[in-house]
Amino acid sequence: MQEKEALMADSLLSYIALAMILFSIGFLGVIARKNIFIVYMSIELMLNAINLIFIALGRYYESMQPQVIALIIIAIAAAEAAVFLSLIVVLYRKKKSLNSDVFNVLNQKDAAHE
Amino acid sequence: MDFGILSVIIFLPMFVALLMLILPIGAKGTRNIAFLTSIIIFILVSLVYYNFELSGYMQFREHHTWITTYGIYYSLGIDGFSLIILMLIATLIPSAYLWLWDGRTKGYWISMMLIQTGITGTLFAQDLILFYFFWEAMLLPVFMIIGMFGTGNRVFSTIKITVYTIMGSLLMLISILYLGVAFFNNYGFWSFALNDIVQITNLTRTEEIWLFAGFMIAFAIKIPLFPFHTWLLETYSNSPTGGVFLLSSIMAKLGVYGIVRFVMPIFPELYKEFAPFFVWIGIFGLIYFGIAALMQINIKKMFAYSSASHLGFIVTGIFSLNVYGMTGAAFLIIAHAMATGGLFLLVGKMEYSLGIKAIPALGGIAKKAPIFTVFFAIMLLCIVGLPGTSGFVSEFLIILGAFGFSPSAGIVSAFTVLVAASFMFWMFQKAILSDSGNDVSQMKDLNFKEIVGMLPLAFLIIAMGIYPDWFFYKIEPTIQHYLIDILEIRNY
Amino acid sequence: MSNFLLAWIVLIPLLSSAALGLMYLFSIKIVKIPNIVFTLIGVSAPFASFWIATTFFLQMIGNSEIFLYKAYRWLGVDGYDIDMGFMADKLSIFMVLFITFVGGLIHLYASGYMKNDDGYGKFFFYFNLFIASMLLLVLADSPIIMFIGWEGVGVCSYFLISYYYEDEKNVQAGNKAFIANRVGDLGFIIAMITMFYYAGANGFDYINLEASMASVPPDVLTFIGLALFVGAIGKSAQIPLFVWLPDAMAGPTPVSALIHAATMVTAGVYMVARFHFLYDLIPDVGLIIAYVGAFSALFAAVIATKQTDIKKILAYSTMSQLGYMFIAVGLGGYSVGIFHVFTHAFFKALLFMGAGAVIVALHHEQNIFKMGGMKNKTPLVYFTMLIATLAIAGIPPFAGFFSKDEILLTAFGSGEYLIWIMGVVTAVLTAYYMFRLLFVVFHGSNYKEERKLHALNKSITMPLVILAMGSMFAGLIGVPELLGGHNLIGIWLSDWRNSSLHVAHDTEFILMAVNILAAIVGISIAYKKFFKYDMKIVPQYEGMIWNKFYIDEIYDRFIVQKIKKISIFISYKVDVNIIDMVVMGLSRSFIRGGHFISKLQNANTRFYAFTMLIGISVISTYLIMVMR
Amino acid sequence: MMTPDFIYLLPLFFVGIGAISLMILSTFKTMTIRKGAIATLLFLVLAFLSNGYNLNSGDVVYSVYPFVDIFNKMIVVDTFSGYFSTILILGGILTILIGLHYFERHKQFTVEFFSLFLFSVFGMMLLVHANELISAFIALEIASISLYVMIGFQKVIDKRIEASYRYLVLGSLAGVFFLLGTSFIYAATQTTTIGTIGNMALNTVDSNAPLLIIGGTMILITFLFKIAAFPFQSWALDVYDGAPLPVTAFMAATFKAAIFGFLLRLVVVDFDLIRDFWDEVLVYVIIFTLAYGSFLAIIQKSLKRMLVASSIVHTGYLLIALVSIGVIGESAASSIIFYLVAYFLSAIGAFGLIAYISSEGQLRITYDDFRGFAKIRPYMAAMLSVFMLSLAGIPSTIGFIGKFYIFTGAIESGYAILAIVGIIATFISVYYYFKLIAVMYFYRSSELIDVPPLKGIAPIVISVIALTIVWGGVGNTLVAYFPGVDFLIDMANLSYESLFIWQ
Repeated sequence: MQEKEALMADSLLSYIALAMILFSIGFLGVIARKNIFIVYMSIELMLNAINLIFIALGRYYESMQPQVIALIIIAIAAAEAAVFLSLIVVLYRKKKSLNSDVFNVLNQKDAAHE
Repeated sequence: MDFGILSVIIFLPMFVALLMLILPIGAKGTRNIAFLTSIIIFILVSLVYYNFELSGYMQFREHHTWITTYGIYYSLGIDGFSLIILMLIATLIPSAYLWLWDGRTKGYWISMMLIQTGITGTLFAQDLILFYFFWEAMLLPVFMIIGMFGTGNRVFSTIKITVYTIMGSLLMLISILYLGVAFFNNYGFWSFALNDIVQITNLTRTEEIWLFAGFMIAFAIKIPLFPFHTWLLETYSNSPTGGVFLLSSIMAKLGVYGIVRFVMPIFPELYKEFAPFFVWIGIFGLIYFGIAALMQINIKKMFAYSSASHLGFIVTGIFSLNVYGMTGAAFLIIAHAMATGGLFLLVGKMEYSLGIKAIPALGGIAKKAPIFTVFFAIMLLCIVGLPGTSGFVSEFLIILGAFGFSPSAGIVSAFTVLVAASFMFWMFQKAILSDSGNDVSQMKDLNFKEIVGMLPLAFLIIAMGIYPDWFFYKIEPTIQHYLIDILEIRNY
Repeated sequence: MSNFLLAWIVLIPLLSSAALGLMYLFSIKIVKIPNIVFTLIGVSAPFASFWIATTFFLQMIGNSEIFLYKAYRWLGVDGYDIDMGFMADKLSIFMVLFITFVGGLIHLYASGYMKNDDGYGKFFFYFNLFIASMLLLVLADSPIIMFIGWEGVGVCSYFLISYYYEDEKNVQAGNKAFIANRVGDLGFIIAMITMFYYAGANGFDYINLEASMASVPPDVLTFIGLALFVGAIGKSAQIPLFVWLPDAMAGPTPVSALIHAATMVTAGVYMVARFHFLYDLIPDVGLIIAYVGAFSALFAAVIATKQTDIKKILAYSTMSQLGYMFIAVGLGGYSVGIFHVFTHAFFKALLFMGAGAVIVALHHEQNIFKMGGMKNKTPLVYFTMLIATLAIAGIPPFAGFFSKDEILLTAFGSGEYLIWIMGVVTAVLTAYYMFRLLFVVFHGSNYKEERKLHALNKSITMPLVILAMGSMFAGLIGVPELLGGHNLIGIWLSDWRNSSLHVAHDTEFILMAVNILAAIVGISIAYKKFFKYDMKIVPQYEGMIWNKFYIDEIYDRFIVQKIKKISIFISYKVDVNIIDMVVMGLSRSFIRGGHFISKLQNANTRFYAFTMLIGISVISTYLIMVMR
Repeated sequence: MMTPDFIYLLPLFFVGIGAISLMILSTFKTMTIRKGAIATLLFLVLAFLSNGYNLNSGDVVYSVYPFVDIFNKMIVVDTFSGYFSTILILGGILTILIGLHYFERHKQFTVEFFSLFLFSVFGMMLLVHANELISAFIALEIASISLYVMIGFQKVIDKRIEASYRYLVLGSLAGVFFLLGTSFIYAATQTTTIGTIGNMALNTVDSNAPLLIIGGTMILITFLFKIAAFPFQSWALDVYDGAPLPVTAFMAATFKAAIFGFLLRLVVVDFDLIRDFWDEVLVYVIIFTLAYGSFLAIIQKSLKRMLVASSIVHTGYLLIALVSIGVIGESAASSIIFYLVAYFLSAIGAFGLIAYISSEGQLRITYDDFRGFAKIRPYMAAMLSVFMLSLAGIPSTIGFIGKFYIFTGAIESGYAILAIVGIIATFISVYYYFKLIAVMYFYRSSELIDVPPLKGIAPIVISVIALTIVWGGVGNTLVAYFPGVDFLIDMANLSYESLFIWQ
């Protein structure tokens, strides 16, 4: 019994570690990558990392609640995805580019325009 | 609920002003109604003066809760010290209106009335938050009147004075809040009423010094005392006649009033402890500003410096911790307000009809406008502190007080007889008397209204010089009360 | 007892001046008022005061009564009252008498002298105001009330010197006079305040002060004495504050006669006499006063010998005579000093009025070397002037002789031989420059141009005659016992008499002889050089003396300019470049900070995310550190 | 008295239904902007009334979990939520009323916009009702996503799209942290329900405490981002500037209120032990937020950007109160609530008025465009001045009272230094607020003269707001039997008390 507990704790920790690695990768992606598609994917990656945590927790605590939460998160991610993709389309129409650095009309230097 | 006469005196001009703001009445109508209001207020104030009993304590109290949760009260009251300033305001403002009679827009008159409300409110408030409330509210119409009707680089100077003054008053606000909290911690319930605040006992010395500094800086900026005076020049030289009139003759005095009303009772120990510092700051300012005024070309800037110098002297008086100095200060507040106010009105007329403020560009006024010159001379002699004018009595008393404080201070402060004379007479010679060949044909002599407006000032200046005692007896009990009950100095 | 009349002595000129002022404004603004009205009111006022004063004088003869009248409580602070009080004792009533009398005569003179001036009413307004202030000064019963009059005469003199204010240098002269007086007043005020704290415990009027003066520590007494004397120096134009007096001659001649010869400048002497109870206790300060007086006397006399402007000469002689008076009062001979004030009032007023008459006759020419031969043209003026000159030179039996003799006697008697020598030298010089003036103006013959002389009317000549009488016989009230007279003035002012000097009779005779000799020497030198004086060209003087020892320049260079420099430094350097810089610099630094910060707002999503990352990591690191 | 649970949910219900039905209605061709606006207003007003009914009915302080068996305490309805719903619904109504003119003038707006608008209102209301982290996240996302779209609604304008994009990326990035925090908290306490978390946290083993703290902090970070506090503030300027003015007004005024509504609930109810760890962080956060906002605002030429930057400063003020909750719970919390009202009124007034002014063809962006504005439109200038004064916290406006409470609370709880920093920020703010007044009044008129005349509903609404602000400053229950300052404070206190009914 005790061993089981310990074993599960270890596995939980490794799951969480993996999740955190994914999470960091996602964050770094948001920061490092110019392509807005990849930015979007990085954010999805972070969300999924969290899903992983929840599911691992659900297994650990043997409760259903985290699974449900994970599902909800997936749903929300989908909603975000809709907005995100449509925005990407619009942005691409405007600038003919997916480089996020070109979208900077709002910087302070030439603020005061509408 | 009942509102006493003080509330009426405060809010009548404001209501009239708001009414004017809404009603479609032209400048002239507004002016007439404003003048009428000021006259009514003068009558009310004289009633107050008449019914004022000879005691040093607050009278005509009004005490209502305003914001119950935090113990903020709508609390009014006056004592002898506020009484004379009130009398002063009520006398000065109608005369000022008579002088500003022609060519002012509607906004000008409305601002003037609002300023009057702010001033009187500041004068009556017995609750710190209420005081702060009026103290700031007073600033807005001034901001407006200088910015809208000023001359020269008016916007800059307006922003400057506003930001500068608000900086001071925000420091005061912090101190006020701190006091309120201290009172809460001390007694378990909230109150910002002065009578409660003075009973705080749980402040450490360090805290007290900081709070004291907060208050003093706010008032020092308003007065202004030595290092905080740089807003003065632009503001005075750029603001319109009415604005500079009120600024110089009344609002600056309210800084002194604030010290006496709040700093003295709340921090009596520190007041006594730092008295030497402020006495010397005052004397230093007296001489510093006096010398600075010597070479001013712009006549308004010269007067700005000169009134700063006198206000330093007033501060010396109120910190001299004896009855002579304080009475003298109270007296000089009136004397200086009348003289400077009159001078600024006269200069304003000169500027209005000639369009110049530079002393070398003037001259030969005396030939064109003898009556103008006569009044000018009277005000000037009062500023110089010539015996027979109220200026001398006050200066003599303050010197007396300073001497009583410390002989060296007394002797140094006696130099006031030289300071003002040195530049005032030079200015009088250059700008008014000697004919330096400039074209002053546009200069008109005073018309009837202006003479009527100026007569009370001139009369009071001379009357207070010849028979000062008659003007003392209402205020003296208050001064005694300050010294004996608040500062607990019995053997001065 | 009709003490309240004392107030009226002051009140009458005051009211009349007020009336005159209002009437003047009325007449220039609305409708012209004929000069005769101003004349009647203006001239009658001093004589009315004179009449009232006479009644008091008569009451005082024989008894040493002091009349006090407290009009009202002028200032009552904290149970301590200062009254608007008037005191007539022998000294003050004596002063009042000759002030009102001489003043009245000068009013009369002025009514003729100024009759074509369009500021006629204004002139009499100032004149009456001056008389009122002077009387207040004299009759006051406490230093502070005295100070009111003291400043009143000062400001009147300012306005009268700058009477022709269109001309800038007149006003400058006025300013100079006022500022110099103010320097004196500074001393006065300081003295007054000190006295108030050390001796004012039970009342601030002279009687109480005198009573409590003994209790004051001696060094404080010295301080008070010196400070007071500074005031006297300012008023009476002694070294070093004399510079204003010569310039003050810019005013109309009656002003010079009344204010800067007869009355105001003697206020300093009066004050020292008034405070004799103080100065009796501090003889060393008295000695200083005497030395200052002696130096001023000599100094002024020296300068006067080279002046060419007739009024300037008289101004310097006034200063020199005032020096004599200070010698006397300094050495405790207050009565002697007052005696000289009295006689001096007559002959100096007379001299000025005569000079004025000449000036008027010659169409406002003031340089004596452009005059000449007035003897035949205006004989009356000549004779009156001659009398006055003899009087000032100290030829018996004219007024000046007795007073001056007594002064020198006092100096000698109290053992101050240096002062005495200086006095004698001054006497020589006085005789010299006065007769120089007389000879050049009246005997000299280089007034060539044959313009018609300006006629002199009665109101100008009559006062001349009366004053001439005065300067002839005024001295006789002070004939020393030695010459069989009995010194009336000395008896009258017995309280102010220096009882402590005893000089042997023969010494006294010798001294007298010396004085007369000195006068004669001076006159003979003047006669040698200037009688039948005839030179085609006006002499141009140079050198120290002509330039008044450069005192004005020194003051200007080392005081005025320095203060101006400081002022400019303060108002244009310190305020603008330091104090305001701090204020504005603060606000500017805020703006600069804003511009710096705004670089972070570069609208780069990745950069923003990066800042978030930094923020998060900082916070988490902090948390981990805390949880350790 | 007992009310059926359904009544409690009516406000939420009305708004949600309104959103959905508007989406359906928008398909009809006959539907014009005006009609859509009217419909929106209708639903909002219904919600407002029902909410008011909830507030007044029953006890002074109430708190219920409607349909416990369904929602399982995920949604709570108490005075607190009622109070905030009032603010939010009012914000919605005012935004619509003021922005109507703007929406009509600018072509790109369609009726769907109102549906999204209602959705965001719904999300915010849900947020203040939420009693459970995940539902709070859902609510947050509903509000945010609809806001993303609203911002980018005028897709022809570059800056709109960019703002929307930036907000989307950074917002979801922040949202992820919320989830991360939730997961940690769940790991620590096996629950996500507010109230239970606190109880669990008290009797959990120490090894779990760090998890709880980190999780809480992650959630806090999300909220710091949403209210644009210091390290996470950079987006605010761009997004608010890029958004259409009415949307900016809506975000600045109401969204901040909603966020604080939930944050307050979370912090007060649950995170007692976490707060101690935060306080020191928050102190620095506050100082930097105030400094950053002031520095940014002082140099702005564009009025809109200035207001946005200053909104960062106001966030700082609110955080001051949040810190002082630790010592003086009630007064600090109620001071937050009061200040939210004050800021809500001032901001929506200012933004709204500017939106109204620039709804015509020519836009007034920079200070200089407002030169001599008082000559052209004296009343508008006066109102704008009132808003500026209130934002600057000058006495006789509600803004002063709000600052007064915040600073008093700070001093009372021993954070005098924060009060001083706040005062300095206020002092700087005086400069950039008064600059507008100066520009409007002290200059001759500029060439931009076509301003919509004072017609339509918007000016009336704005003037009402202005009057409310002044009344809130001088309001005194003794002057008239009309809710004044005291009333607002009492409400704030009551709603605070209602948080503790179940604890």
